[in-house]
Amino acid sequence: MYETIAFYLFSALTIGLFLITVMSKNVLYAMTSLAAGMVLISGFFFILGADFLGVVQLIVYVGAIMALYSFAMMFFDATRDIKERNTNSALVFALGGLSALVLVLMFAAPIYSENIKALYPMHESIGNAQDVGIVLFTKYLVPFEVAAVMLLVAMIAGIILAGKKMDQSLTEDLSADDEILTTKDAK
Amino acid sequence: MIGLEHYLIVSAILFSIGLVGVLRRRNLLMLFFATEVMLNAVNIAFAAISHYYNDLTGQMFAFFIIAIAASEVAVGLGILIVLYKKYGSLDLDDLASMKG
Amino acid sequence: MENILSILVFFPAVAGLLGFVVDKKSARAYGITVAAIEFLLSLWLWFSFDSANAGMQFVEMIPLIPDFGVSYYLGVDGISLFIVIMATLMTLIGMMSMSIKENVKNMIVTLLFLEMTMVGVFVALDAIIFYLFWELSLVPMLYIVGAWGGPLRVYAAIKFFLYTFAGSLIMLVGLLFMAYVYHNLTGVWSFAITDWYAMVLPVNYQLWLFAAFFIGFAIKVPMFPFHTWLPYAHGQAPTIGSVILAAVLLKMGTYGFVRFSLPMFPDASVMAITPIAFISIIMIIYTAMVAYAQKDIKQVIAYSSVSHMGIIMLGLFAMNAEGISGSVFQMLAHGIVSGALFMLVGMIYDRMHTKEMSKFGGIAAVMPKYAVIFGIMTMASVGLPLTMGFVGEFLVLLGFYEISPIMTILAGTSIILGAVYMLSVLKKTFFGPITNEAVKKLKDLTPLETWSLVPLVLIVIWLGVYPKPVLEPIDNSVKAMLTFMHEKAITPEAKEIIKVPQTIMEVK
Amino acid sequence: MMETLVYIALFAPFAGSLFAALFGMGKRQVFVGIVASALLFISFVASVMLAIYVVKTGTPIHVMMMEWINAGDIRIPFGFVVDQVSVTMMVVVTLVSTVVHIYSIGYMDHDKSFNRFFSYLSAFVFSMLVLVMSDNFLGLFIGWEGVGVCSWLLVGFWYHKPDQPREVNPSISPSWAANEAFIMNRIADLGMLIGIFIIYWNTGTLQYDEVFAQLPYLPQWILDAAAIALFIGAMGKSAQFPLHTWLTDAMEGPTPVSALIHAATMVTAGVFLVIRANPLFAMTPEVSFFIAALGTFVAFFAASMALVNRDLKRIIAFSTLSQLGYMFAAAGLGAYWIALFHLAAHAFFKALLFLGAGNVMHAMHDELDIFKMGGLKKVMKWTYLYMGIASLALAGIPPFAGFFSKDAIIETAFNEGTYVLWIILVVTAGMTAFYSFRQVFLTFWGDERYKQYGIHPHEMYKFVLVAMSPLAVLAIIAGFFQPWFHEFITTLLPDYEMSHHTHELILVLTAIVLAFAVGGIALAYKMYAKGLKRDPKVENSFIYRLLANQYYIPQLYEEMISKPYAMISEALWQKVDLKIVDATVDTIAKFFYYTGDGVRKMQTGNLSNYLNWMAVGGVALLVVAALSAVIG
Repeated sequence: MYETIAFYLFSALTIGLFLITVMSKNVLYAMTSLAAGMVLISGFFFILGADFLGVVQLIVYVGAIMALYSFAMMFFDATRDIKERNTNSALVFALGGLSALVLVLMFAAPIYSENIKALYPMHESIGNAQDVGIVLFTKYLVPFEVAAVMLLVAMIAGIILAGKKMDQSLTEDLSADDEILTTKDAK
Repeated sequence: MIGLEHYLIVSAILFSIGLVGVLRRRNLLMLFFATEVMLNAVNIAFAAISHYYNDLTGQMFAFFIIAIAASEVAVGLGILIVLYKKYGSLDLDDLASMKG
Repeated sequence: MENILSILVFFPAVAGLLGFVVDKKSARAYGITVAAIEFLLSLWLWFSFDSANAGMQFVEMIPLIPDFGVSYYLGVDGISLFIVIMATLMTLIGMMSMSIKENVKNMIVTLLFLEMTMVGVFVALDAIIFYLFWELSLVPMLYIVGAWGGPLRVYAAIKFFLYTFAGSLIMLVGLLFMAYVYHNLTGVWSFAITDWYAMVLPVNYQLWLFAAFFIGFAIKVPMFPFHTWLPYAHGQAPTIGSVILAAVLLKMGTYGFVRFSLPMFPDASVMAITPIAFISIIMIIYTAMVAYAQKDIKQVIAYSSVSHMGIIMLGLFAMNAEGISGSVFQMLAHGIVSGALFMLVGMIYDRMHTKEMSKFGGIAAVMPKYAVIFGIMTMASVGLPLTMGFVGEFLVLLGFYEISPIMTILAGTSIILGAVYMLSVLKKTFFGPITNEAVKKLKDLTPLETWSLVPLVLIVIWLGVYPKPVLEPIDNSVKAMLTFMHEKAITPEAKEIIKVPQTIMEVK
Repeated sequence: MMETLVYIALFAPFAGSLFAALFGMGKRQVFVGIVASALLFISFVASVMLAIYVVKTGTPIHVMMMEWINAGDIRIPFGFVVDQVSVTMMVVVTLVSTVVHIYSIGYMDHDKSFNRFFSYLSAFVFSMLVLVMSDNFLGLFIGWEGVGVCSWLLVGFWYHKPDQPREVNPSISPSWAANEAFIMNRIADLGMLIGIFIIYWNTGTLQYDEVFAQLPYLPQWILDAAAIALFIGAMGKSAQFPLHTWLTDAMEGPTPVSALIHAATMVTAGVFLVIRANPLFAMTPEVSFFIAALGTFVAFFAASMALVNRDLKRIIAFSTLSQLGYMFAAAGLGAYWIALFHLAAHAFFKALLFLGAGNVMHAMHDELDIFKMGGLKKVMKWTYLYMGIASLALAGIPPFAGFFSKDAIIETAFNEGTYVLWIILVVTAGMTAFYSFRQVFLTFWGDERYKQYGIHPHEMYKFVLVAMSPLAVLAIIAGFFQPWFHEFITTLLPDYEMSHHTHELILVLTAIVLAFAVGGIALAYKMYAKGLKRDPKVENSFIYRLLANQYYIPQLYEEMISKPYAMISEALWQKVDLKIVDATVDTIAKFFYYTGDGVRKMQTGNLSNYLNWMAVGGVALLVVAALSAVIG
């Protein structure tokens, strides 16, 4: 019963928040609602019994990724409304709607999958985190390690990319401003 | 009772919202947000399937997706900063240098 | 020398790679040496070839991808042996008479790679290896036409490449489907042609597969109406390119028919007799007429090639040993004769820098040696008895007469129309008074040119008078193939039409 | 021993040809001609020895040199047979060739391509011997094509001469005439090849004796088809209507060539083929009758054109055509031995006639118009004598050779009850006498018209005249060998005897033919012996112009065949090959090119657009997946 209520509540809220993310002109609003949506999604995970995943969602998404976004926004002018040329929106919404419709129809249809057998069944006796840990460090060890390397690479890449001319402030250093202005003029 | 379909439908709706965002927005940062929405929508589907089939594989995939999302954001934001330094804008319409 | 075939295939390629480090000045001598060694190797192959054995000889087999039955599988029989020898011979002769002055080293390297692919196509017994060499052969030819050709060379080269490439892609689908069918029937994968021979296919499969292979081969032959790349390619290619193209590359198409279409799809082949004969007759008559209308001497030879390929196609579908053996023999004859004719045209082009027949006239008086050799080759081209051209043409027409007398009469007009356009070339080029001042200053063949042509003249006459050494191995393999096609055929019509030679029956 | 002789007879001319070819590009060497002639004489001697052997023993000599084509079930060897028929041909061919070779040493005296000429001429003799000696149809075909090529080479010997309009030179140019001859022969050769195919597929062999042994077991229509196809081949080589135009044009070649190839030997190959394949033709009476009828027609047709022609060589060429018609008439009526006899006799006197004409030409500096000659008998006594003998023989005046052979043919026509043919042949005999003597009188009698053209004729070299004497002797006496020849040849060929009825009338019949012949000569004498009297009214009459222009047949061929062929060829190339076939290919290529070019505009460089397109594609795929799930 609680589960049902929680599901509908979370569903309504995430849809609403993500709509704000997508539609909002203000980056700050968009980001805030995105972060809130992420939290609610972790709620879904908890309902579904994927405790560990929910925690990771909270830490990584809400903690790390959102923090990254907010730091990134400091580089850009986040207070200004974004001016975009959001043309041909009819097509966009039609496509979005169509894809939603098709997907919903597909998922709403009865799924014939009685013969799907669990490769790595869950164990009720032990906790989800332990379960995940066992599978992750046995069957998915190599992908896990690869993912770790990938994250390291991504981190270095991010530092290198963003770190160029880090000594020059984009907002305060006049020479940097000039640089930007000249490139803009050049266009 | 909430079934698998419910979760999948929510996932589909969220995915479509993300898609609309991807298609509609011209600001690269907003595109990133929309991408996050899509990734999360898929994660819900994975977690739900994992739950209803009593199989951890789904969670594993969701887990890796989160890892990929994290690295994507790290690299992506780095690129955005470089772009912004170079062009002073994150609007896709200003970045059309690959015209064929 | 157990790996003689591998040596034959890869020796030119290795030598070609080494050719990159050879000094520019000695590149030509290097190339001729390599080609000569290769030719001697192929002669050695013939020498140690067992004429009485109709099956594959010098077989080499190394599994490459065992899971999918792909293996490095080579072998020759009577049908392919002589085409290989002709390929090496024409490469050698072509190099000897080559008149290119620019980028000689690159040309030599390209030619050596081309030689590898040509030999490879004819000795491959695995469909994938066959396809590999088949496609690879396009690349050197693309370079030769595109880099050393005439003013329209890029258009001609691209047309040649894309046209034949499109055809062979369809053939690739056929090859893959064939392997798939083989897998379905036997449960194992195999791309070995000899394995495919053993497979009896339902007629509708045969028809589809025949069609797929047909497009690939027909464009290469080239059959009407897929022939239009040929005049451009010949028109623009340098002499050496035309020689190799006419002598060897076109034979890949007809060889494909003998190697794949006929033995693998006997019923479909029998059903295809009428349409193919129809196309062949169009090729023979139509291109002979078009050849007559040409102003450019090289185009005449190019179109005459198409006309002669029509004869070869007709013979292949005669479904008796006379026709098919004659057809294979005619492949050799056409290779040598048209190769020689292209060389001759190239020699006059080097002197006059034009190929327009109206600029010539009366050359016989100033270049008697040239005129004699050209005359002999013309006569071989029109199928005069005691030249190589006659043996093949006669056997082809004789063989096809059994299938359809009317069509044979139509195809036989080739001997009239061939004489019409070739003699008009002779008349316009060699006879009559000298009208062009430039002709008066022409010099007759240099010793090098003479000595690269004389062997061809000797071969043309030798094999016209005594074709047995070549015809016998061809005939043995063809007879074996026919016997086996006859056994394999499903439909009674096919069984009736595919004629097992009496001599084979007697042995049994 | 006899085998060696066969090879000597066959290969001596070949050796001569190769020897001459060695010096082919060099300057004139008299010894080349002498060696070639000597080798031919050796061949002649060997042929005579073989003939004596065959006469004595009556058994043919059969040699198998080597295998040629073995493929499938077909086995074709190089095999040669020397029997009564082939030995007759061998003797005739080598004899005439030897004379012509020696003659050519004199005739080609001033030609710079002297050596080349002998090479070709000997090669021709070799091919002709292969033709007559072969023991199978394909061997015959080798010789058949070989003589064709040699004829092509020799007709076009003076290849450097330019093309002229038909009004100036009816043969246009030597190279044109050579090509015409070769191509026309090729048309016939196709028929011959088809005949060979028919024979092979129905008998499984091409050896004469094996084929003939199987003929009785074949259905009639196959026999008919084979006979027709072979006869088409014969029509080309023997220049029968409608493939006759090349023969007169072939007179562009040097005169010895005309004598040897286009009178004595090659053109009789068609007759030889019919005689050789007599078992086949004997079993196909309808085809044989057609041959006889066509032969008779050509005899008359050609003679009619000879009546008004002004060209010395062309008149003789037409008479050759006409005499070939006689031979075919005899062969078609079943009198094979008579045909062969006429062939041999004709070879002697016609070669003599041509060589005589060559002397005149040599004397007149290549002038051939008989209207510009006259009175030559004073300066060219021997030539006049030779040509007179030959013309008498041609006209069928006893006791010359032509009388015996031709009269026998005419009698045969009567004997068979084909009175229409008989009448035509008799009339033609009169015409023959007329045009031969018209030519003799215009050339050798009357006023000396050549003087006004500033020509100083002179007699030919002595050795040439001596060399011609054997032919003259034979033209006189050959007829007396008829009974002996009859006995000899009918051991192989079917005998042909006149019926009792004909036998009774034989004097009357002979008298009629003679009356026509003498009448023809008398008419010629009356009209031309006193000199040339030209009557513009006659010369402008329709019939005269029709005959002088060879019934406009060459023009007809030009307009109806050559020109349309060239036009269609041009159209096929320009309109069909370039505009339709190639253009279709290019259109397909252009379709892809322009599609690519058009789609290139999608590449806006704007990521948003790309995303839109990607989404469209993704959604489309989704829809397809959904639909296929629903349908499947």
